[in-house]
Amino acid sequence: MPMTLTQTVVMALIQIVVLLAVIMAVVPIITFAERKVIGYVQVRLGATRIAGGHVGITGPINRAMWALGRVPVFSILRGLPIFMADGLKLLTKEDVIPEKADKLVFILAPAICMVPAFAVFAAITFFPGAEGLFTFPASFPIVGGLKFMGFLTDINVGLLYILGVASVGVYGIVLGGWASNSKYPLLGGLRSAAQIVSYEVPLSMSLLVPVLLVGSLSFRELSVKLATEMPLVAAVPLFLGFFFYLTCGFAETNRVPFDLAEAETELVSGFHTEYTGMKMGFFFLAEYANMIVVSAIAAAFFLGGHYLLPFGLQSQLIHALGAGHALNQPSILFFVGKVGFLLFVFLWIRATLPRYRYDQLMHVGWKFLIPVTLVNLFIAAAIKFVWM
Amino acid sequence: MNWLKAFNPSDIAGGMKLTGKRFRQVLFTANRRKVPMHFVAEYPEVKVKLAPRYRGRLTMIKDEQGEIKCVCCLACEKICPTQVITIIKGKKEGRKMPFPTRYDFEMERCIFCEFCVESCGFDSIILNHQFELATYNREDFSLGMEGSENMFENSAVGKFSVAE
Amino acid sequence: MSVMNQPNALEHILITTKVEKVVNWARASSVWPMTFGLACCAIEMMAAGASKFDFDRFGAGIFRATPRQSDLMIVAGTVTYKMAPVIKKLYDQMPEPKWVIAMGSCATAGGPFDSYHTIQGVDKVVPVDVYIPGCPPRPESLIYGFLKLQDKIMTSSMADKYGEIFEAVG
Amino acid sequence: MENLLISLAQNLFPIFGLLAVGGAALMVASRQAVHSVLGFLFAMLCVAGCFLTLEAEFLGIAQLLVYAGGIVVLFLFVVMLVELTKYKEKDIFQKQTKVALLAVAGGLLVVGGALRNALFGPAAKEALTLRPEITNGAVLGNAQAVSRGLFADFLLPFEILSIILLVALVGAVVLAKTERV
Repeated sequence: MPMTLTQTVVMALIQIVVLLAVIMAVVPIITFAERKVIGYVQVRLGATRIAGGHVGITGPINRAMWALGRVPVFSILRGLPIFMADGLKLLTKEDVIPEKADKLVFILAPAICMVPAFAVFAAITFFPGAEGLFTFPASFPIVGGLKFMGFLTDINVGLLYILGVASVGVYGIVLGGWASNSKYPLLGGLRSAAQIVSYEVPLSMSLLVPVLLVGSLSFRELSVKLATEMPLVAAVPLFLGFFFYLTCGFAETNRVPFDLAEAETELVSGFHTEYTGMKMGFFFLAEYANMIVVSAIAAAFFLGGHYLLPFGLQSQLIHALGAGHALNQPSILFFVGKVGFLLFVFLWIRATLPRYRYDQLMHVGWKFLIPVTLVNLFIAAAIKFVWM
Repeated sequence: MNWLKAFNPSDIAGGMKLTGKRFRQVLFTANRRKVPMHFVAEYPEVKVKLAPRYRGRLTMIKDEQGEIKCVCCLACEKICPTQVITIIKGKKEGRKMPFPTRYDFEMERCIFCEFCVESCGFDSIILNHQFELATYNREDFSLGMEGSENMFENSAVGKFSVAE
Repeated sequence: MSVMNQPNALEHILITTKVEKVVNWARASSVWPMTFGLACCAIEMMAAGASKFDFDRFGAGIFRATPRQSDLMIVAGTVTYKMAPVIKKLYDQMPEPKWVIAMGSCATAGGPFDSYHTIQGVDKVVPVDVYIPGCPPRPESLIYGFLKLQDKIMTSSMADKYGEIFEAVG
Repeated sequence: MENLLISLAQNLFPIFGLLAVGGAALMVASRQAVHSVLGFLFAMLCVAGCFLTLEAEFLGIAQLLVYAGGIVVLFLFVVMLVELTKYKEKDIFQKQTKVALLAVAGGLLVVGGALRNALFGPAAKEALTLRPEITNGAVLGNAQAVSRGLFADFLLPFEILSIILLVALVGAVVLAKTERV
């Protein structure tokens, strides 16, 4: 339909606001989930009790439940308000800027870290359907009758955009470490930058497998065609690429077991040692937003996106059952479920693996992952050449 | 290629299998006490099960008549390694043995070694099972018999008291 | 000026109590302690953080390594004269609002070390909010002390903490 | 509203261009080396924005990926590791001013001549036209157009360039090695 520029801009603004609100709501919940998942893995309970929860309104319920020794389903959510408490506390904390720090860069660094992490979401397609999620009623001012799409924009180099913008985020870490004018943050920032720059190569190369198989860089086209138009053998490079991609994704987001940028045993807290309050919270937000991005890319390209089966196997199902079958219909729930599962894997790995040494990290990055992803790329090229 | 051993996929998978099993058990078992290896102390709600010989706060014991058993032999004062016990001997009407007009116990410094109880020849003091001793002020720890009005109550804070 | 001189003026001017309650609740619900052990009490502190006693139940499981991001310093162990300046420095590096728990006899009063090398109580160096006696205290004692600290945070008001500053200014 | 937005959208290229020039000026003017790198980064991002406004998405993103994501990080590394003290910086920069001015003047002459040729020369018409059949064709996407140019039309220069880069790489490794031994 013909849209004026004003309508386009307003529509984009609405979608941006909704997307930001969703991310801002999801990220603190992930921090809470992190506490719970790690707690459960370590056979303890994690956050269950807010301040005053022992004597307040919920006190008797809590005590009775504990006395019974039972955990009703909703007890998982008992400590849920803690994520709000964390945010509020960080907001009301004193904001310390070290005296000898480079003030401009010190203040700028968390923003540089966070803006790319959120800007990346512009190119991620959550639901590829052209009919959109819902339509605004005609009486709505300016945007009446327009569709609310499942994606913000779909530029034809979407994947490159994600990689490029995400690579800017490393400046926040390096500059934050440098601006603190302290030894450990500087070391942490340098480590993190070296790590991210070296793991970007195998990350890109493992992402080139789907790009090669489909022959496009548009996020939407990639995710749809990967699920529906792949031969059976394509599952092999996709399967391998998924694991290489996930490994590199862990390194890119500075998560355990590659959290050498904030190795507490070596570098106090790494690049954000001198950061307090919400500035540190911004680094946190950026890290968790990056986790969502990595999970979303992995889910869309390797795990079949909004279709049911991963690794391009959905095309076999379509072949077997026909395109009209209920199992072959795309759904946003599949996508969200896959992203959620991958986020859980992030936390699961964190609770399982110890941190690697820095030399191990670099060895694996340069001597193992780069050659192996290259070989994987060759396999994909061969498949493309022979079968497609 | 030694560094590659750290990335052995089967090792990682084994570890994740174990942690995943624990996660599943805690998440899906309705009765938490049936989860193996689940020892979470449920302290603020459920009472702590202390060992019988647990050494908590110093307490004076009364006999059948409700009389304090201490006879001021000063054995505990002498043996106390941190010198937190100060006894002032006194007399009480209708009692042959000396009576402690003041029995100061500075709990802030006490290391709960129980030497005082072992040295006591009259079984007049014990270390009870009270461990909830935190206070906001340091002065609250060193209240003698005179300083506290409710010294016979089993108060939560570090005031001196006499056992039931 | 005239308003400031009235009794309880600070509470009326500075704080809307509801906001303060919410903020206090937030602060009490997410107290991040600092990884800071001096002696044997630290072992009990670690035990309190580990699986059995599970400090994370109270929202206090995130032990931060840097003082800049922590709210609570658990002084767990003997405070020697050599260590005291470090404690003071770390305390000064923590951002407001910050709290201190003196854990164990040594941190509370010097414990058995009544001698030339030990400070007789960490409150000679930094202001202490909750004292926990014991040598060392059980993890439950630490948890009880922490609950007392939560109560203190919940009932605290900004006027109490910053009253002196504002009175000096006004 | 509509007109304002349209005029804004039409003038995005000069806006980004001016911002890029501003970033470059910041890079030259700032005393602190890391601030210079920040200005350089800003200029690079704005140049990427310029490419995007010209509907050359692939080039814009490649600019972002290669320059902002890779090269400036290396600059930052070098600046942070070398750690020039203020006096040293002053020494180096103050002494080189005259030479630098000469070099800049020479560079300006060359660039100005090239610009004059491009703007007013015989090939100006072709150079200044965005050729839609290449950059934004109906069939070919942006990335396809670039890759066709690189790997089909200009394969030989591309390969020669890559060999030159390889030689530079090996040379750098050799230089670094000899220094250490």
